[in-house]
Amino acid sequence: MSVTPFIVLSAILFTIGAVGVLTRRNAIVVFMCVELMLNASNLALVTFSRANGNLDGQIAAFFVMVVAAAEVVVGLAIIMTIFRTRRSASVDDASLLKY
Amino acid sequence: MIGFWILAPVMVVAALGLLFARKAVHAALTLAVVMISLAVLYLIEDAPFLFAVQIIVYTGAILMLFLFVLMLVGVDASDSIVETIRGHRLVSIIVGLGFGLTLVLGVAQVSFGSAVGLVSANKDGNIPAIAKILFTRYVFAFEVTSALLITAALGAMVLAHRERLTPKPTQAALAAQRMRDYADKGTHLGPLPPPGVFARHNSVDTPALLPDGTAAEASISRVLAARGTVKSVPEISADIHELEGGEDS
Amino acid sequence: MSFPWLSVLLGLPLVGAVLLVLLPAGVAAINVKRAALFISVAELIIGASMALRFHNGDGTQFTEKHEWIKAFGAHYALGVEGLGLSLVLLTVILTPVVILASWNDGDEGRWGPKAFFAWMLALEGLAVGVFAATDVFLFYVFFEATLIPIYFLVGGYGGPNRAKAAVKFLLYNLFGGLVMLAAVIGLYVQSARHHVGASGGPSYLLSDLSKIDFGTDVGRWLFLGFMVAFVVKAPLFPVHTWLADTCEEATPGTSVLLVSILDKIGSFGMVRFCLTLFPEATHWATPTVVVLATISIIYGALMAIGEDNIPRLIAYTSVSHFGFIVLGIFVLNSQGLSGSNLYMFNHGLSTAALFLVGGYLIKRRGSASIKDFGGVEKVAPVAAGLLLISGLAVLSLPGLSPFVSEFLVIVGAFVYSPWAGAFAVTGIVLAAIYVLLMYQRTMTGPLREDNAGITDLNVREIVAVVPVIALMVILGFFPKPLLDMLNPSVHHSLVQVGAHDPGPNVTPSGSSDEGGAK
Amino acid sequence: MTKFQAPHLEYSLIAPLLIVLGVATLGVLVEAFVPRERRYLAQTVLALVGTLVALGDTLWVFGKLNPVHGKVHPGFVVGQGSLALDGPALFCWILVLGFSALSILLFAERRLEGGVTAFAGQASALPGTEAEREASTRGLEHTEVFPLMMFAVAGMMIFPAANDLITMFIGLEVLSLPLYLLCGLARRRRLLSQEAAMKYFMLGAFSSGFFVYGMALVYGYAGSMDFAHIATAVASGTGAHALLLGGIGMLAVGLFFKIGAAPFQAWVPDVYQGAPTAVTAFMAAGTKVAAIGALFRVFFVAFGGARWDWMPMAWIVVILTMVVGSLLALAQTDVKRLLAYSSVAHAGFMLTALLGARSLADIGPGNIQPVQAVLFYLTTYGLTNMAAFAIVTLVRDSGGEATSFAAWTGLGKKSPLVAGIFSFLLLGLAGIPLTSGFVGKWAVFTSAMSAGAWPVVIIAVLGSATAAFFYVRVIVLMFFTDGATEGPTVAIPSVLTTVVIAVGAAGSLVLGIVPGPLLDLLGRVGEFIR
Amino acid sequence: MTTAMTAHVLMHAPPVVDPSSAHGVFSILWLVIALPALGAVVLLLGGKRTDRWGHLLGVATVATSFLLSLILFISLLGRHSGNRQVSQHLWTWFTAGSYHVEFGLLYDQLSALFLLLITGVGALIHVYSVGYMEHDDRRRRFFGYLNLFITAMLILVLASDFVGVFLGWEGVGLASYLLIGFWQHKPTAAAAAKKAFVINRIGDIGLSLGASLIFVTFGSTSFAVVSANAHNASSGTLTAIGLLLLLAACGKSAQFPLQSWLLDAMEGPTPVSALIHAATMVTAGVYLIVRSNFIFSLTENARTGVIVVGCITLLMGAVIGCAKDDIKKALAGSTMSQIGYMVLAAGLGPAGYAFAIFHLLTHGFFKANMFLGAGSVMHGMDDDVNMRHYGALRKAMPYTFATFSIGYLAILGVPPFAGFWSKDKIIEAAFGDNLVVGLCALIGAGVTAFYMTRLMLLTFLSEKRWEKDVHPHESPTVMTVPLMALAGLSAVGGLLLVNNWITTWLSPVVGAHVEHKLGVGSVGMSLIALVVVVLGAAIAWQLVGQRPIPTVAPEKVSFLTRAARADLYGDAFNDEVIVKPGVAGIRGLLVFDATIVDGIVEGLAAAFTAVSNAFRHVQNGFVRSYALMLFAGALVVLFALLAVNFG
Repeated sequence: MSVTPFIVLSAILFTIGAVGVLTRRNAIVVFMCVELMLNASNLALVTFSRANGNLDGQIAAFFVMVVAAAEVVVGLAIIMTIFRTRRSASVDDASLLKY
Repeated sequence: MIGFWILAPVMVVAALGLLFARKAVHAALTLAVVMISLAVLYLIEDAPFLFAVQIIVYTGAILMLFLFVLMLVGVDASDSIVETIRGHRLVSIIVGLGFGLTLVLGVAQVSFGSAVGLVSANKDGNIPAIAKILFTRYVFAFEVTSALLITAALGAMVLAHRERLTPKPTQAALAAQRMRDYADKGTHLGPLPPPGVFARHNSVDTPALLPDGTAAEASISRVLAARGTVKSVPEISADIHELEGGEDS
Repeated sequence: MSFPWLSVLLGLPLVGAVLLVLLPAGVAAINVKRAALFISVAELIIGASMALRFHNGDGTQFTEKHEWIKAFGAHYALGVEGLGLSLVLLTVILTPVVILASWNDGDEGRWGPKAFFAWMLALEGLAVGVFAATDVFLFYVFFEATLIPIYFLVGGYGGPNRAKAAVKFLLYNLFGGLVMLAAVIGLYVQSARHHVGASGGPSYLLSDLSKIDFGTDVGRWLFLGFMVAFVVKAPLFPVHTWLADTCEEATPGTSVLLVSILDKIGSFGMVRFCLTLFPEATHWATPTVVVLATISIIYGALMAIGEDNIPRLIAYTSVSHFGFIVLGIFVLNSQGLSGSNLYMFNHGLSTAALFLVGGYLIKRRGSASIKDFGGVEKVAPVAAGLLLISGLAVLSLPGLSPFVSEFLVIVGAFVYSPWAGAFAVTGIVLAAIYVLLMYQRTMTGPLREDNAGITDLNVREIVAVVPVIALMVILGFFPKPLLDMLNPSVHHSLVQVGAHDPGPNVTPSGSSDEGGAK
Repeated sequence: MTKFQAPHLEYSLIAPLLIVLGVATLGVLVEAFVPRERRYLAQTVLALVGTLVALGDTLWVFGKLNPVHGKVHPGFVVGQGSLALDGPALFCWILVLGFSALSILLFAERRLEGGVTAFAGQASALPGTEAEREASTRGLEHTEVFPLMMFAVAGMMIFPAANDLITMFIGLEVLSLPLYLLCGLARRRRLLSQEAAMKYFMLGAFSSGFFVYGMALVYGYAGSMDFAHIATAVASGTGAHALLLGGIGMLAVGLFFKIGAAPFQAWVPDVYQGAPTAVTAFMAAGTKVAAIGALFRVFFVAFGGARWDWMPMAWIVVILTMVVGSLLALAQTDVKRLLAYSSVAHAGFMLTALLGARSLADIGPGNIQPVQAVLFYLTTYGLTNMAAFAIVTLVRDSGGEATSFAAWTGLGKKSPLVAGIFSFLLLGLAGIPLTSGFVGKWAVFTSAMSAGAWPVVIIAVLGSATAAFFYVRVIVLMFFTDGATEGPTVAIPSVLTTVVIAVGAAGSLVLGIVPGPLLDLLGRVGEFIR
Repeated sequence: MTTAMTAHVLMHAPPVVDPSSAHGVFSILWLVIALPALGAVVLLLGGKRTDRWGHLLGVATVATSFLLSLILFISLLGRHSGNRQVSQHLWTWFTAGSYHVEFGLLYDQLSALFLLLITGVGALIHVYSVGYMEHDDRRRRFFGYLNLFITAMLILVLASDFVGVFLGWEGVGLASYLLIGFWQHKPTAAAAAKKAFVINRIGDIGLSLGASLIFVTFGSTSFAVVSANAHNASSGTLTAIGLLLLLAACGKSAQFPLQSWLLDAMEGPTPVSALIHAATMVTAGVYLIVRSNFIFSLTENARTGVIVVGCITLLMGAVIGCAKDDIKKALAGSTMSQIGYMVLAAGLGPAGYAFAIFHLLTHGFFKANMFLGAGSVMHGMDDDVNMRHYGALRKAMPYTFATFSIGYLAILGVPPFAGFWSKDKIIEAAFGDNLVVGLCALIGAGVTAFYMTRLMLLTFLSEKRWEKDVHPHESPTVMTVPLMALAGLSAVGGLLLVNNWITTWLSPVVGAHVEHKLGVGSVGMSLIALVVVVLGAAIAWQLVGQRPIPTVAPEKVSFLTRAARADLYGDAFNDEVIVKPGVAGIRGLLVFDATIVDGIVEGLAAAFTAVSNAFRHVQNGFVRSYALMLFAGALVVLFALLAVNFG
């Protein structure tokens, strides 16, 4: 079982996630795209774990998941706050601070 | 490897769905597809523990949280596909393609040789092996993640929890207040009249009729009145008339 | 350990400045002024007694050395040779003069006389530091630090556009200073590489640095870094414009401190650092600098001729004079360098006199425009006389001190190249034009009606300027003490830079003819 | 099956960290069990005492590294290899804890808002609603900010001390999450504050995605998360080079983002401006220390052998950061935003030390080393900036802090002392001699030039000149321009803010005049353990 | 030392300045300078306190100086002719490297004559001024300036070093500036003063550079060293030095092309014109050339330059003198012309040095006499200077007329008056050198006769053309006595030539006089010259004396007259070629400075701000844009890393 296809897949997913962050306007979807990026990273970590023959990668993936969980809580809380204030989940609407 | 080749296209398509789905809910669902597929890949890659965690934490918890929030925000809300920032989309796509190509070509060129595989690492079972590393080498990191979780909880509390600033009024106090209002301002004491109930109209946007045939304003929600979606009495009466006329004819 | 003369000279005004600021608000302005004057006079006395203890030709004296920042190889190291001492003396002489002359100039400013005189004293202390530092790092620190007092003096006290002028001044000088910072850092790197410090580490002591052979490229780059700062400071064409703008807005006293003392840091630095540390680069740069200096001489003079605003005019004359000073330095011979060193002192005196007297008149007339004057000699003969003498000093009339220096520079330039001498010498004609044109337009002719109210100078104003003029006359005929002080350091600089005076083209035809010179 | 060996943790050495985490957790408990009216005092005292105790403990640990007598100890690897307690790490701890102590004072300042802190009374109440008004009339305040901040402090301590990528990532998140939250908790201008929180969060999450991917690539290259192993792998050069390069790049994105280096600086001005000023001060000082410490550890320890690979990238980032920071600050008209841009420029100046990376053999005796230089710079920058932001909180009108230039015009007349101190701080930021900023700049530029990066140094000094322009502009505004007689006033702060300003200004002055001891100290212990 | 030289060297090499140290009576040398200096200091610094007696102090100091000069002169006479050079070292002025400049005095045969002239004429003019300036409330200051002038002039002629000369040179320039502009409330006076100073400064370029070149060549600027080594220098160098010194002389002595200031200088009080702009200062150029004879004698080319300048100027001055109606300007033109003679003579080398000095002395007498006479006339005519308003003053001012007439005869070169002897010698020597030069000198003599006769006719003879309320009267005694003294000297000045005393006397300084044999012989030459002079006077008699003189200058005159009235367009030329383009250039430069030099910097600052303003809009507030920036940054970082390795 080769390694390269997994890594390529993870790279593709990561890129899609990143592009999603740039193009989507709904804050929640943007955040989902970030999660996609993290997932892609996890795939890479797990794959490299297999390639290297140690479990550090899996551990790292585990930590990433934990972190992601915490991040989601905080992130969604912030997004909710903004939504309740502005009645909009579009990231573009929060653009008072500029220049 | 067959599993991979089946899942990989599905995952890419699902991931692209994240880019193109107009409704956030759809995006969340495609993300779920990616995540579950990912869990399967973990299984393929000798990571049964992560398979479980992926299903439980990511798909089960995180994604559900997303969906909850989406529900709060409004399930029906859909993104406009018109890009408002000039040139943004084009540049994004160019940069994205450039980045993706660089990354993909970069990693694709790497010859990994044959993977070492996790047979030796997992010989006592994946989960005990992970546990061993996690609680020795990474025990510090593991402990510190608790700080993250507390932060998250605290953060959610701070931002979302509305503390009651005044003691909850008792029934007696409320009753007294109503009486006072009636006395001072003449506020209607009893419950408000219900909406009108007619043969063809029994929704909340239909006003009740007072004995003189006019609409009872208090019988409908002020919100609806403000939106202008209240059915007017003549409209209703026309309907009624039609019904009556039908009988007549 | 011997008495730390220079530290005292450095510290006294700084401490004085702080004390002045700390004086309770209730203290009358006149007492603040008296205190400032007292401190500066005390400084003058200390400076003079130090000068009397100076032994000509014994190299750097009154040295003090303490390690300051070991990691940088920086030391608190002070010491003066002839040039440094002369400029320290200039500083301590001019400060009381300026304080006395600017007695009431601080009253109208933004923060009153207390801050005005405190900044002046601070400036005096820092200027002493600049001229006495024998450690490049320390020098740089003082170099930059002097900008702040001037910045606030210009920005707080002066004409309507002073804020803009202050910013312009600061930015020009800061720009130069920062470019120099790159070179200062480069020096560190080199000193670390060459292990010149006491314990094999880096060192910023001039004595250590002068041991390094930087090599062609490095030396030239470092030289350029220093030169940029110095050229901005001793303004040469084309980075001179800040000077005119600053002088236009500043009070005359500030202008004196700026032009007479602080701008000397530039020319002083060229001698002290560029020549001493980078002899090869100095030789390499000489033609360019000479051309630039010559352009400055002529350009500054022409601008002065065309200028209608008196302080601006004086500023442009200084551009011209700094051209002479720099020219004298870079022709790399005894005559030029002696002349330049002397010029630094003399220019300080002559420009100070001109600024102060001009300032008196401007204050009386309420306008700095030459057009607004005319026939003032009639009502203010003393002012006119002092203006004329100052002007004559500025145009280097023989018998007044600037002549000797200017003549030596011209001779030096001529030794370097007859063309350099020929171009430089046009400066003396142009100087006559700008000075006399100004005098003619302001002082002579029929008295204009709106000038009739101008009163002549009062005793304080005269007392402030007279010492400067007296000094110019004395040094005009008898510059020997000063030259004896300067010449050993000139000689030392030339040895460092590896320049030799060409002998006369004609060798004396016999030993008997030598006798003729005696 | 090998027997499980219980992990051994060196509690005495990581005690400062544990104290901070403990204080944070205690803070949460205080929120739960202490009556509202007593929470403020309890939290403040708890946080302050905890921080100071941790600081004292850190100094004690630091004393072990650098004993009065005897050789300098290179440092300890603790926590099963998770943390490296060497000189730079412990100094970062000292800085972080010190700045935290000052920040706690700013957080606790109550006089400026009329008896409450600058944090929202009730974050969940919508801006402009009855609920918010009620919360504010009742004098509510979120004392949760103290435990949140303590968590961030813990993250800031873990980040530069982390000895492997996983711990570093955890540290990154531990420091980031509380800050995201804190940014959104301003009492005034809540829309801006929330927007800042969202921007910071979104971009922070985005950048940490890059960090994680970089982590994966480096792991793929080296087969380990340990910096020491990575260094060995880099030195042997056997792995797939593309993975290393990709990994370095992506990790760098995450780290540069936290530092606020261009082109990852976009969040800085918006977040600095929108966040409560006390948080901005904390963030500017603390995050920079932590992130710079982490960056230097990663690049010097793990990737030190691949110096030639990342050096050009570092050049580009450094130059870009200095240019963008200095240039964009020129046109700013808001003091807080100006300080934000200036912090970008300063990030660039600090990073010049990164270019000073050389093999140890190249560094002569007594020469300035990059880490020594950058740590000194961080000290000076942190102190100066802390005081500057503290002063920003003092200038107020009816709407809270007045940060526009228009409001600062003629401040020198209204309050010469405050304006004078602010000018001094600005001059310090501009790097005028006799302020610590100058010494710091000198040190980092020197270390860069020692490694031959003279073009960057020249750009850096030109950048400094540009930077001087906008600092001076503020001074001109305050002193040389006449402002309206109406308008903002300079509030008299309580002793808390006063202490911060005094400490910052005094530190800036003292370190400008006698930087020697600190520099020497850093010279002795300024090496990472490898 | 001179004696040690072989006769061969003596014939070709100019004499070497080799003074012996001053002792005995000569040690009072410094006092000659110090006394007027003291007077100047007291008068200028003393303020109003000295108003009452200041002028007396002025006279006393200069008179005492004269006495001292006389004593010194007599002492010098008493010395052996080879031992008449005395030096007094006062102090070292300045030192730079190998360059030492001493503050030293050199008293020799040449300076002795000058000392007498300066202090003598100076004292007389001081006395005269006591009367002339009686009603000026700034008389004290006038005397201060006069003393300052005397001091500077004495320094000039006593200095033992070119730099010392320069000190005096500029000092007299300053005094001249102050005195021309003495009535500075008159804009014309102020402008004239400035003009004089500035044009002199152009000449000073020559002296500065000359001194520089001398230093480069000889390693010193002292007369002693330079004169001893001059013959070793290359001829090119010597020519260059000579021409540079000539430039200096042109400035100070109002020679072409730097002549234009002298006519304007007549704005000063008349005693000033007499002392400075006729008798002494303007002859400093001649002094310089003669003093530098050790240079000029060795360079034919430079001498040719000197001769050319002299010839042009003597004709120019004469022509200008013919057309002026202002009595002082006419005399000023004459001064130019006469100095032209001296310069011409000095350019002839050893053949002419002594005659240049001789003419300088006699001219000093008779021109001072005539200027003072003119002053006396103006005094009587209420300061009217227009000769067309004069006429027939001989009766009203008999003393003035008499003394003036002697001056007139002297300048014309009528034997036995002083001018005859001196001018005749120059014409003779000129013919000995070159026919053209000789003719110039001769024609000049004729024109001189014309304009002087015209002046006499217009002023003292012809019919009276005064305004009604003018009452010409003789000046007070204090003014006429100096006139008489000077007239006396003008009459008997020729005695100096007795027995070729003057050439012999000066030969140790300027070298042995070389006599050229002329075809017509010395007496023949004198006769020819006399004829030319009489012719000139006769033409003037015919053209001026026999016709009515309009009180307003006629407009319809010949081109030559118009040109002469306009100073031969010297000023116009300067105006068009130097001043106007200069002013325009400076205006342009001011604009250049403000827009380009300053503008570039300020523009740069503005550009930075503009760029900043443009770029800050990239910070558009949209978090997605920031993310894009971050993403692009990541790409850049990746590229930078990859480019190094795979590029």
